[in-house]
Amino acid sequence: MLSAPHLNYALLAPILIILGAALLGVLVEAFISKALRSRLQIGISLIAVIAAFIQLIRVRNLTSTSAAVGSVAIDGAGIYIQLIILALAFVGLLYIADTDNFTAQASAIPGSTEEASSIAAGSQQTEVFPLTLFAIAGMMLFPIATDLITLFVALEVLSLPLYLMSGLSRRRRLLSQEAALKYFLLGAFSSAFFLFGAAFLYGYSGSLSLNGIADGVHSSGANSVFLLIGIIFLSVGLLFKVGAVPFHSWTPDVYQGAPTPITGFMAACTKAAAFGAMLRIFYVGFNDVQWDWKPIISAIAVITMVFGAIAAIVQRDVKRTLAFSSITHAGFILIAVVALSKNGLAAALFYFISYGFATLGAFGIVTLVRDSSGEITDLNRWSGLGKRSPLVASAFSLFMLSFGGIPLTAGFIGKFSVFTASYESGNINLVVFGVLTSAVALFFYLKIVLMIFFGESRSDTLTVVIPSILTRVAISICVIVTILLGVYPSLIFNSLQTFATFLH
Amino acid sequence: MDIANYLYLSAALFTIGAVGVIVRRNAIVVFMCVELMLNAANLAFVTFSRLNGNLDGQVASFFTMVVAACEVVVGLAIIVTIFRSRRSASVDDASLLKR
Amino acid sequence: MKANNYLVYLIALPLFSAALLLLLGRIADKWGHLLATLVSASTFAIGAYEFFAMRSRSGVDRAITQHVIQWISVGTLKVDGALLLDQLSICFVLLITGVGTLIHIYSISYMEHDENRRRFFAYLNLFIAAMLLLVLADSYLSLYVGWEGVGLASYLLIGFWNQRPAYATAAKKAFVANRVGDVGLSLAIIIAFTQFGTVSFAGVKAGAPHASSAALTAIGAMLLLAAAGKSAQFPLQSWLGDAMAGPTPVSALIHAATMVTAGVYLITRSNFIFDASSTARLLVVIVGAITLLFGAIIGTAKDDIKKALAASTMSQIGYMILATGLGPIGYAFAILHLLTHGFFKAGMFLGAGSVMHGMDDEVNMRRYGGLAKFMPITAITFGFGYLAILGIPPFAGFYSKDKIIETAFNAGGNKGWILGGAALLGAAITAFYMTRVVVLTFIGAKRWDSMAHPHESPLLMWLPMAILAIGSVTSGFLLSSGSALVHWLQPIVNAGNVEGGKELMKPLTVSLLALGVVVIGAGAAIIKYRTVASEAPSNISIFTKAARKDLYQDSFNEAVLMRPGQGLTDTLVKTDHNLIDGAVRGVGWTLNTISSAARSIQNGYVRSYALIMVLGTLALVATVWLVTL
Amino acid sequence: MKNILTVLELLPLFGVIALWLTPKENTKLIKQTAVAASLLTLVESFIAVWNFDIKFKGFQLVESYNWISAFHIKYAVGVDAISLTLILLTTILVPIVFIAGWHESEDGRFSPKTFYVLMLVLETMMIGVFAATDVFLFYVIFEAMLIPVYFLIAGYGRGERAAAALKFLLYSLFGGLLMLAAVIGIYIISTNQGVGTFDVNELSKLTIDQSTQNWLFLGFFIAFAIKAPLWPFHTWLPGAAKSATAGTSTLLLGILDKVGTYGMIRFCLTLFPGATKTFAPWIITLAVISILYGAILAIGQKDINSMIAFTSISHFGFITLGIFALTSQGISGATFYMINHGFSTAALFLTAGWIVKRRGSSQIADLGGLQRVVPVLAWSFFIAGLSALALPGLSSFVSEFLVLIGSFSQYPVATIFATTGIVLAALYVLLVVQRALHGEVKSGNESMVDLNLREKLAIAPVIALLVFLGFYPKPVLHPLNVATSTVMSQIGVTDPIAKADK
Repeated sequence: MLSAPHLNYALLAPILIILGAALLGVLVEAFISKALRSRLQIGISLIAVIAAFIQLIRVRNLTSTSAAVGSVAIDGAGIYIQLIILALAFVGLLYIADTDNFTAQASAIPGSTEEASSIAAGSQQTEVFPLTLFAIAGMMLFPIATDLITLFVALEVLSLPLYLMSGLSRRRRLLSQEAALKYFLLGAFSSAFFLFGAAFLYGYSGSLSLNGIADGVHSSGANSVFLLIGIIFLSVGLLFKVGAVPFHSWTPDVYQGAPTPITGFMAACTKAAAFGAMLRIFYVGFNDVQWDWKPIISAIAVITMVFGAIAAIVQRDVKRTLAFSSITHAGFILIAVVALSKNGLAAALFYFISYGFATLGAFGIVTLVRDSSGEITDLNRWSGLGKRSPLVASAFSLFMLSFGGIPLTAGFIGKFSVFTASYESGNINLVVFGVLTSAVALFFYLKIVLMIFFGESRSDTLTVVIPSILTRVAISICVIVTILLGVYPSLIFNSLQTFATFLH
Repeated sequence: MDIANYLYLSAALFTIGAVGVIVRRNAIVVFMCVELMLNAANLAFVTFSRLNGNLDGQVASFFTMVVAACEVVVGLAIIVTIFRSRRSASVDDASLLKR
Repeated sequence: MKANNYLVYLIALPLFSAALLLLLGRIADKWGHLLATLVSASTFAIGAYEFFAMRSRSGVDRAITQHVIQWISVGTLKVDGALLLDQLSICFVLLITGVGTLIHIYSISYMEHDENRRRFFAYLNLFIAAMLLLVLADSYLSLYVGWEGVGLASYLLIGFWNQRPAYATAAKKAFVANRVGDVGLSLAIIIAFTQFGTVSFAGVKAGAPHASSAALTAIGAMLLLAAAGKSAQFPLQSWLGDAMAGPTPVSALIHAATMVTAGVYLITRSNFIFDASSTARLLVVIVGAITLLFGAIIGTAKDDIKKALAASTMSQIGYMILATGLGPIGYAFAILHLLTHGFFKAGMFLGAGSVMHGMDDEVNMRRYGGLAKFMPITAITFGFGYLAILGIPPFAGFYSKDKIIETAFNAGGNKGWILGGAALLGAAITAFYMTRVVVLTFIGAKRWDSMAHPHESPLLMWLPMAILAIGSVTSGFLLSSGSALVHWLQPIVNAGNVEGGKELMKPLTVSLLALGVVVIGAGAAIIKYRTVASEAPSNISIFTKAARKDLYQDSFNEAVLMRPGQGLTDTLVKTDHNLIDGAVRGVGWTLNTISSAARSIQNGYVRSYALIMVLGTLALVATVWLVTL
Repeated sequence: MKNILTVLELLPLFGVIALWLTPKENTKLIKQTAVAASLLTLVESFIAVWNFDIKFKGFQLVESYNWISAFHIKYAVGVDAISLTLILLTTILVPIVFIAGWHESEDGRFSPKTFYVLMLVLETMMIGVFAATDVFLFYVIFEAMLIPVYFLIAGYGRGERAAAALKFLLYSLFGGLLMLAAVIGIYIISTNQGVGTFDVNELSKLTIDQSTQNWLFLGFFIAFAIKAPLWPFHTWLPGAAKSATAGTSTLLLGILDKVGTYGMIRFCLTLFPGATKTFAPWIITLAVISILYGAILAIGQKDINSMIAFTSISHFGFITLGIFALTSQGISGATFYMINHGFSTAALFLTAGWIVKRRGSSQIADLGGLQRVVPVLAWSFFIAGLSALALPGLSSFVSEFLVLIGSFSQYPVATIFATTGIVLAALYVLLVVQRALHGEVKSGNESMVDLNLREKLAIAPVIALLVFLGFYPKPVLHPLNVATSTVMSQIGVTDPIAKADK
């Protein structure tokens, strides 16, 4: 008699909790009154994330096994990435909880009476919460998926909500909608590449699972052209998600147009999820053909770092600058991918944390700097912010310094560990490029710091709003993490010693 | 008929889709081109399924169809919103975010 | 050698006094000069005591040392702060403290009306301390400390009235020219260390016989450079004339009697180097001969009494340097001339100061005339000095200068003729310009206007002049009778008791010859300057013009060193800004430009983004295709 | 007493906490707190000296704790004579800077409190950077200490301060990044040889092939050459010195830049002896160029602070010359030079700072005749200048001469060129002395007031030390000799023997 497959629900529970909460959120949106809705949604989301986090902690020692009939791998790195994503998502949710950033009614035409009346009525739609939870679920699934179908599904589950969320901004809605459109079209375009690549990998190895592909590499005779096309096209899909050059074009536009809390959430969590999946695919699936893909990924790493750093120099919009900064960091993480070692994996994981929290912190501060028409993202108008609000300026500078990799911030340790891993694997050239790029990147990070503290303040309309408690907590968390991990990174590294492994 | 021809067809479809994305202005058409690319991948899956003698590829193509349907839902929502705002479905009009 | 615990006080007392006077400030204004003079006198007392004690000892026991501190000790380099008082240094100690004390006394009165008299005395004491350190040092490096110390004191004193820009410039010029010489001294010490592993006189002396001649020549040449800087010898002579910007007692003490003779001391002290290198000796005589003529020629055209005397000093030191280059026998004569010169030149400078004091600080001799009547003591003491420098027997210069001329002739061959001739010619010119000074100043018609009230200087000023005048008369005889000084210095220089070269002429012949040219020179001056205009004539020969312009020494320095130097500085300042910093800024500019270009790729059209992605993918495919081909 | 060095590092930080509790408005109390903290640190540094065994070769007062065990990184501190003297220089100069620049903190962009917080944080880092015996720890502090300096320059300076500060920071960070690559490199090598450590002692025992040595050496060296700064990496310095306050400049040139030359000895020499010998002739060339170039540009400066900066470039040339001569006189001289240069630059910057503050202009042309108006200030500046031109009797002479005497046997031609630098030194000092102190009193200077008691108290110990060490350098020089001989035996070089020796 056929038995039902053993799915190992305990191990899948974190994802299921999030998905369940998302569905609950949909119901809340449909049935609960306006007054309660918002708070309830926040509560559900935060509790779900915390619960998922706890569940992950509980099962952390059951690692190195697979679940859902081998579709996902529950291994050290998988658990760790999921924990990172949840932690980052938690902070992201704290920003998103400030619903003032989101349009009251997404379907209303910008500037219409309909929109005005819904704002006046205080009727705030809160679909952003279930969407976020769906995205989180997709992000959690993406890096642990071990077969191409699951990967593709996870990719779409994480992407589709993000497309929508990008269009939800309350102010400058045209830009926001445009961002959503661009993100969606290009995202779908890249998905097609991903899928096409997946098809060829399947064609090459006859298997959809990463292990199967790895095995296929061993058995000679298969058509290696399929393999190469598969790797390239699959990589394009992944590189698009992480924002690597030349598949980065969407990043600045979407980062700028999307509501800032979403941008922060997206920048931090998507990067971790997409790189997590990429690490798994390359470490597990393509490990034995590394000589075929290492050169091109190395080249892309270099181009990405350099392009991101250089292009950021003349940017005048803070969100676009941060977008290019995220591109640069994608390049740095790619160095860790190319290292293809346990230390490389550990370095990448650490980097997710250091980069993620600094990014969330930076975007969090962007939400605070406003004038009457909303956020000010023109860097020129940030000039002299330090005088107006030293605390906010200091925090923002801290994040910039962390991005720049100044010692005693987490960003430095991240860079150090990435370079160390890369050097260890013999990719000394990448280290040199990384180091030189860091110098260029410092140029614009420090220019921002300079402008904030020592520029003359030009606009009188600029105000730094008093942040809500949740936002305050969120930024504080980012500050603390950035400093703490800069001073005592062993907090993370000690655990990475045991966790930075993939199940083969 | 040589099974490779299916792959050539798949590649051709994929290329046509990609070119379409690049050259067409109407957002709906662009989106349709993307769908064409997804279907090209589907064709490849099915072909390889045949080639490899297992059904995994066919299963994958079903998943793809479902996902594509979801994409349509989200995509059309976005395109319609932007059409309502701008009275235009041209992707070139949506180019405020730049530089 | 015997140890002694008192030597250090020779240096410590004036140093302490100088520091005290400077630190206390105005509080010490009332008694500062007295303290300084007292200290100076007490150093003379110590010096005199040590001199007699030394005389009472004999042989190697005469030299005494004191180990004060362990100064520098790194690796094999060990330099102790130790003092050495031997027959050579005691001469200098007595000269420095003796003349120094007299000049302190003189200055009490001379500087009476200067509000910064205390500071002046502090500087004088500082000078005494540094100069004593210079001559008491037992190693080149310790000597160097004194060497630069006197340079500092000289700088401070030349620039004493530094509110006048020209004086400040003169001070700076002196210091910088001295520093050029110091490069020589530094290098000499450094080479000596690499050769001998030590920088003490004793150590270098012991090692000298084993060193290569190239090394010895190098050390000798560098020492000569040092001497040239400090002693205003060619080619570093140009600062001395300007140094007359300092108060006149300073010119007497530092720029006539003591500091400027330090070069002679250095070469004499390093006799073991020069004895071993004929090339170095040759360089020395060349420099000496050129300078003695150079100075003399300049002296003929100077209207400023102090500058005329300064030129004379330069010339006389040229004689000394010449003597030191004439082999073992010459050193003692150099020192002999140095000592007698110390008396008569200091005396004459003080006389010049006295004249200026009486003439409202007028220095132009063309505005003097007939002053003997108004300041007889000054005229007489100056006259003694005058006779001494001319070498009229039995005045001091006769004993010392003739010896040098004689030894120069005896150098042998063409060298002897040339050097002897130069020395003799120098003597003639000396007679000419010194007579000119005396005639213009003390004799003839008065050329000063009615505003001036020439008068004799007070006791405190004429007393030192008188004492120095006595020295001008007697010192030559005393020091050379029975070759007293030569024997006294025997253990230090010319220990082998080397005789001079073959006598070219009998000493008497040389003396008569010298006397003859002196008479000619003096006579020419008397005839020419019987009457003189109070303004310098402008229709003058090219030679006079050259002499007035110091033989174009400053123009030369300006054209060859200063202007190219300024040009270099300006160029480098520009280069630094445009090229080196420009390169850095260029990097920034390039990044900005590339960045702007990168920015334009981001054109906002979704379709072009898609195109970039497709192109990127194609590039990847192409790359892989090429790589795996 | 245990943990002397850690306590020493923490004391200024306690001062920071104390400042934090002090009300922002009570400027006087803030200043007193800061001075008290720095004096306490000074006392503790004397305790460190008291517990230091001069004869012991190697690091003393060592402490070591695991920090980032994944990379074998330790918090490891310890001192030898070289680092201890530099720490002492730090602890002495910081209170002097506080006392000398009593009002420096008041007209900045930030509050006085922030000024002292930054200064004390900087002091902690300066002590830490010299005490670190773990290369990673050194690197972290080396980079992190730039941040407080950046804010000190840009927040409290004059003129183009923000741009100058940014330039300073970018230059230094760029060098630091190259060094980071080298730090990682040597760590990987140690891992490959089975040690896996950042401990400088352990690392010096590695065997590294020549070409790797060369690359790693360059990584370290360029960072230090920028810091030091050596020609042609110097262009950040004049701007920074021109813009920073006197106190900041003092610490920047007096101590911070010493990290560069200190690093050359501690890391370049001991970790890569082979590469050191390969590159020494080139570095000597750069050093000599620096000496002459710095001196000539100092002559050409119109701004008093940038003039001092260029003199420092010249002096750093001497220090580098001494280090890479690889003789005991050279290295001892260079290390001693670092101390002396610290004090003499401090004296120059502080006195120049007073002059500039009183006159309201740093253009040399605006000064003139100061000796008549403010004699004590003028004298202090003059003595500082004499120290800069290495007048015998002042400590800088001893070190400069040691450097020259130590280099000649190895690089005679270079040394001769370097020696001519002493003429240029006389020129640049005396030119500015003449223009600023001598001559008629220029208009605008008549009403300047002379030093008050506080300022006299600040400058007196510096001048006293310059004179004292000039005549009796042994207390510093002797311990340095021990450290130098240790360094030399680590590199495996010995002093040349005198040629004429039998």
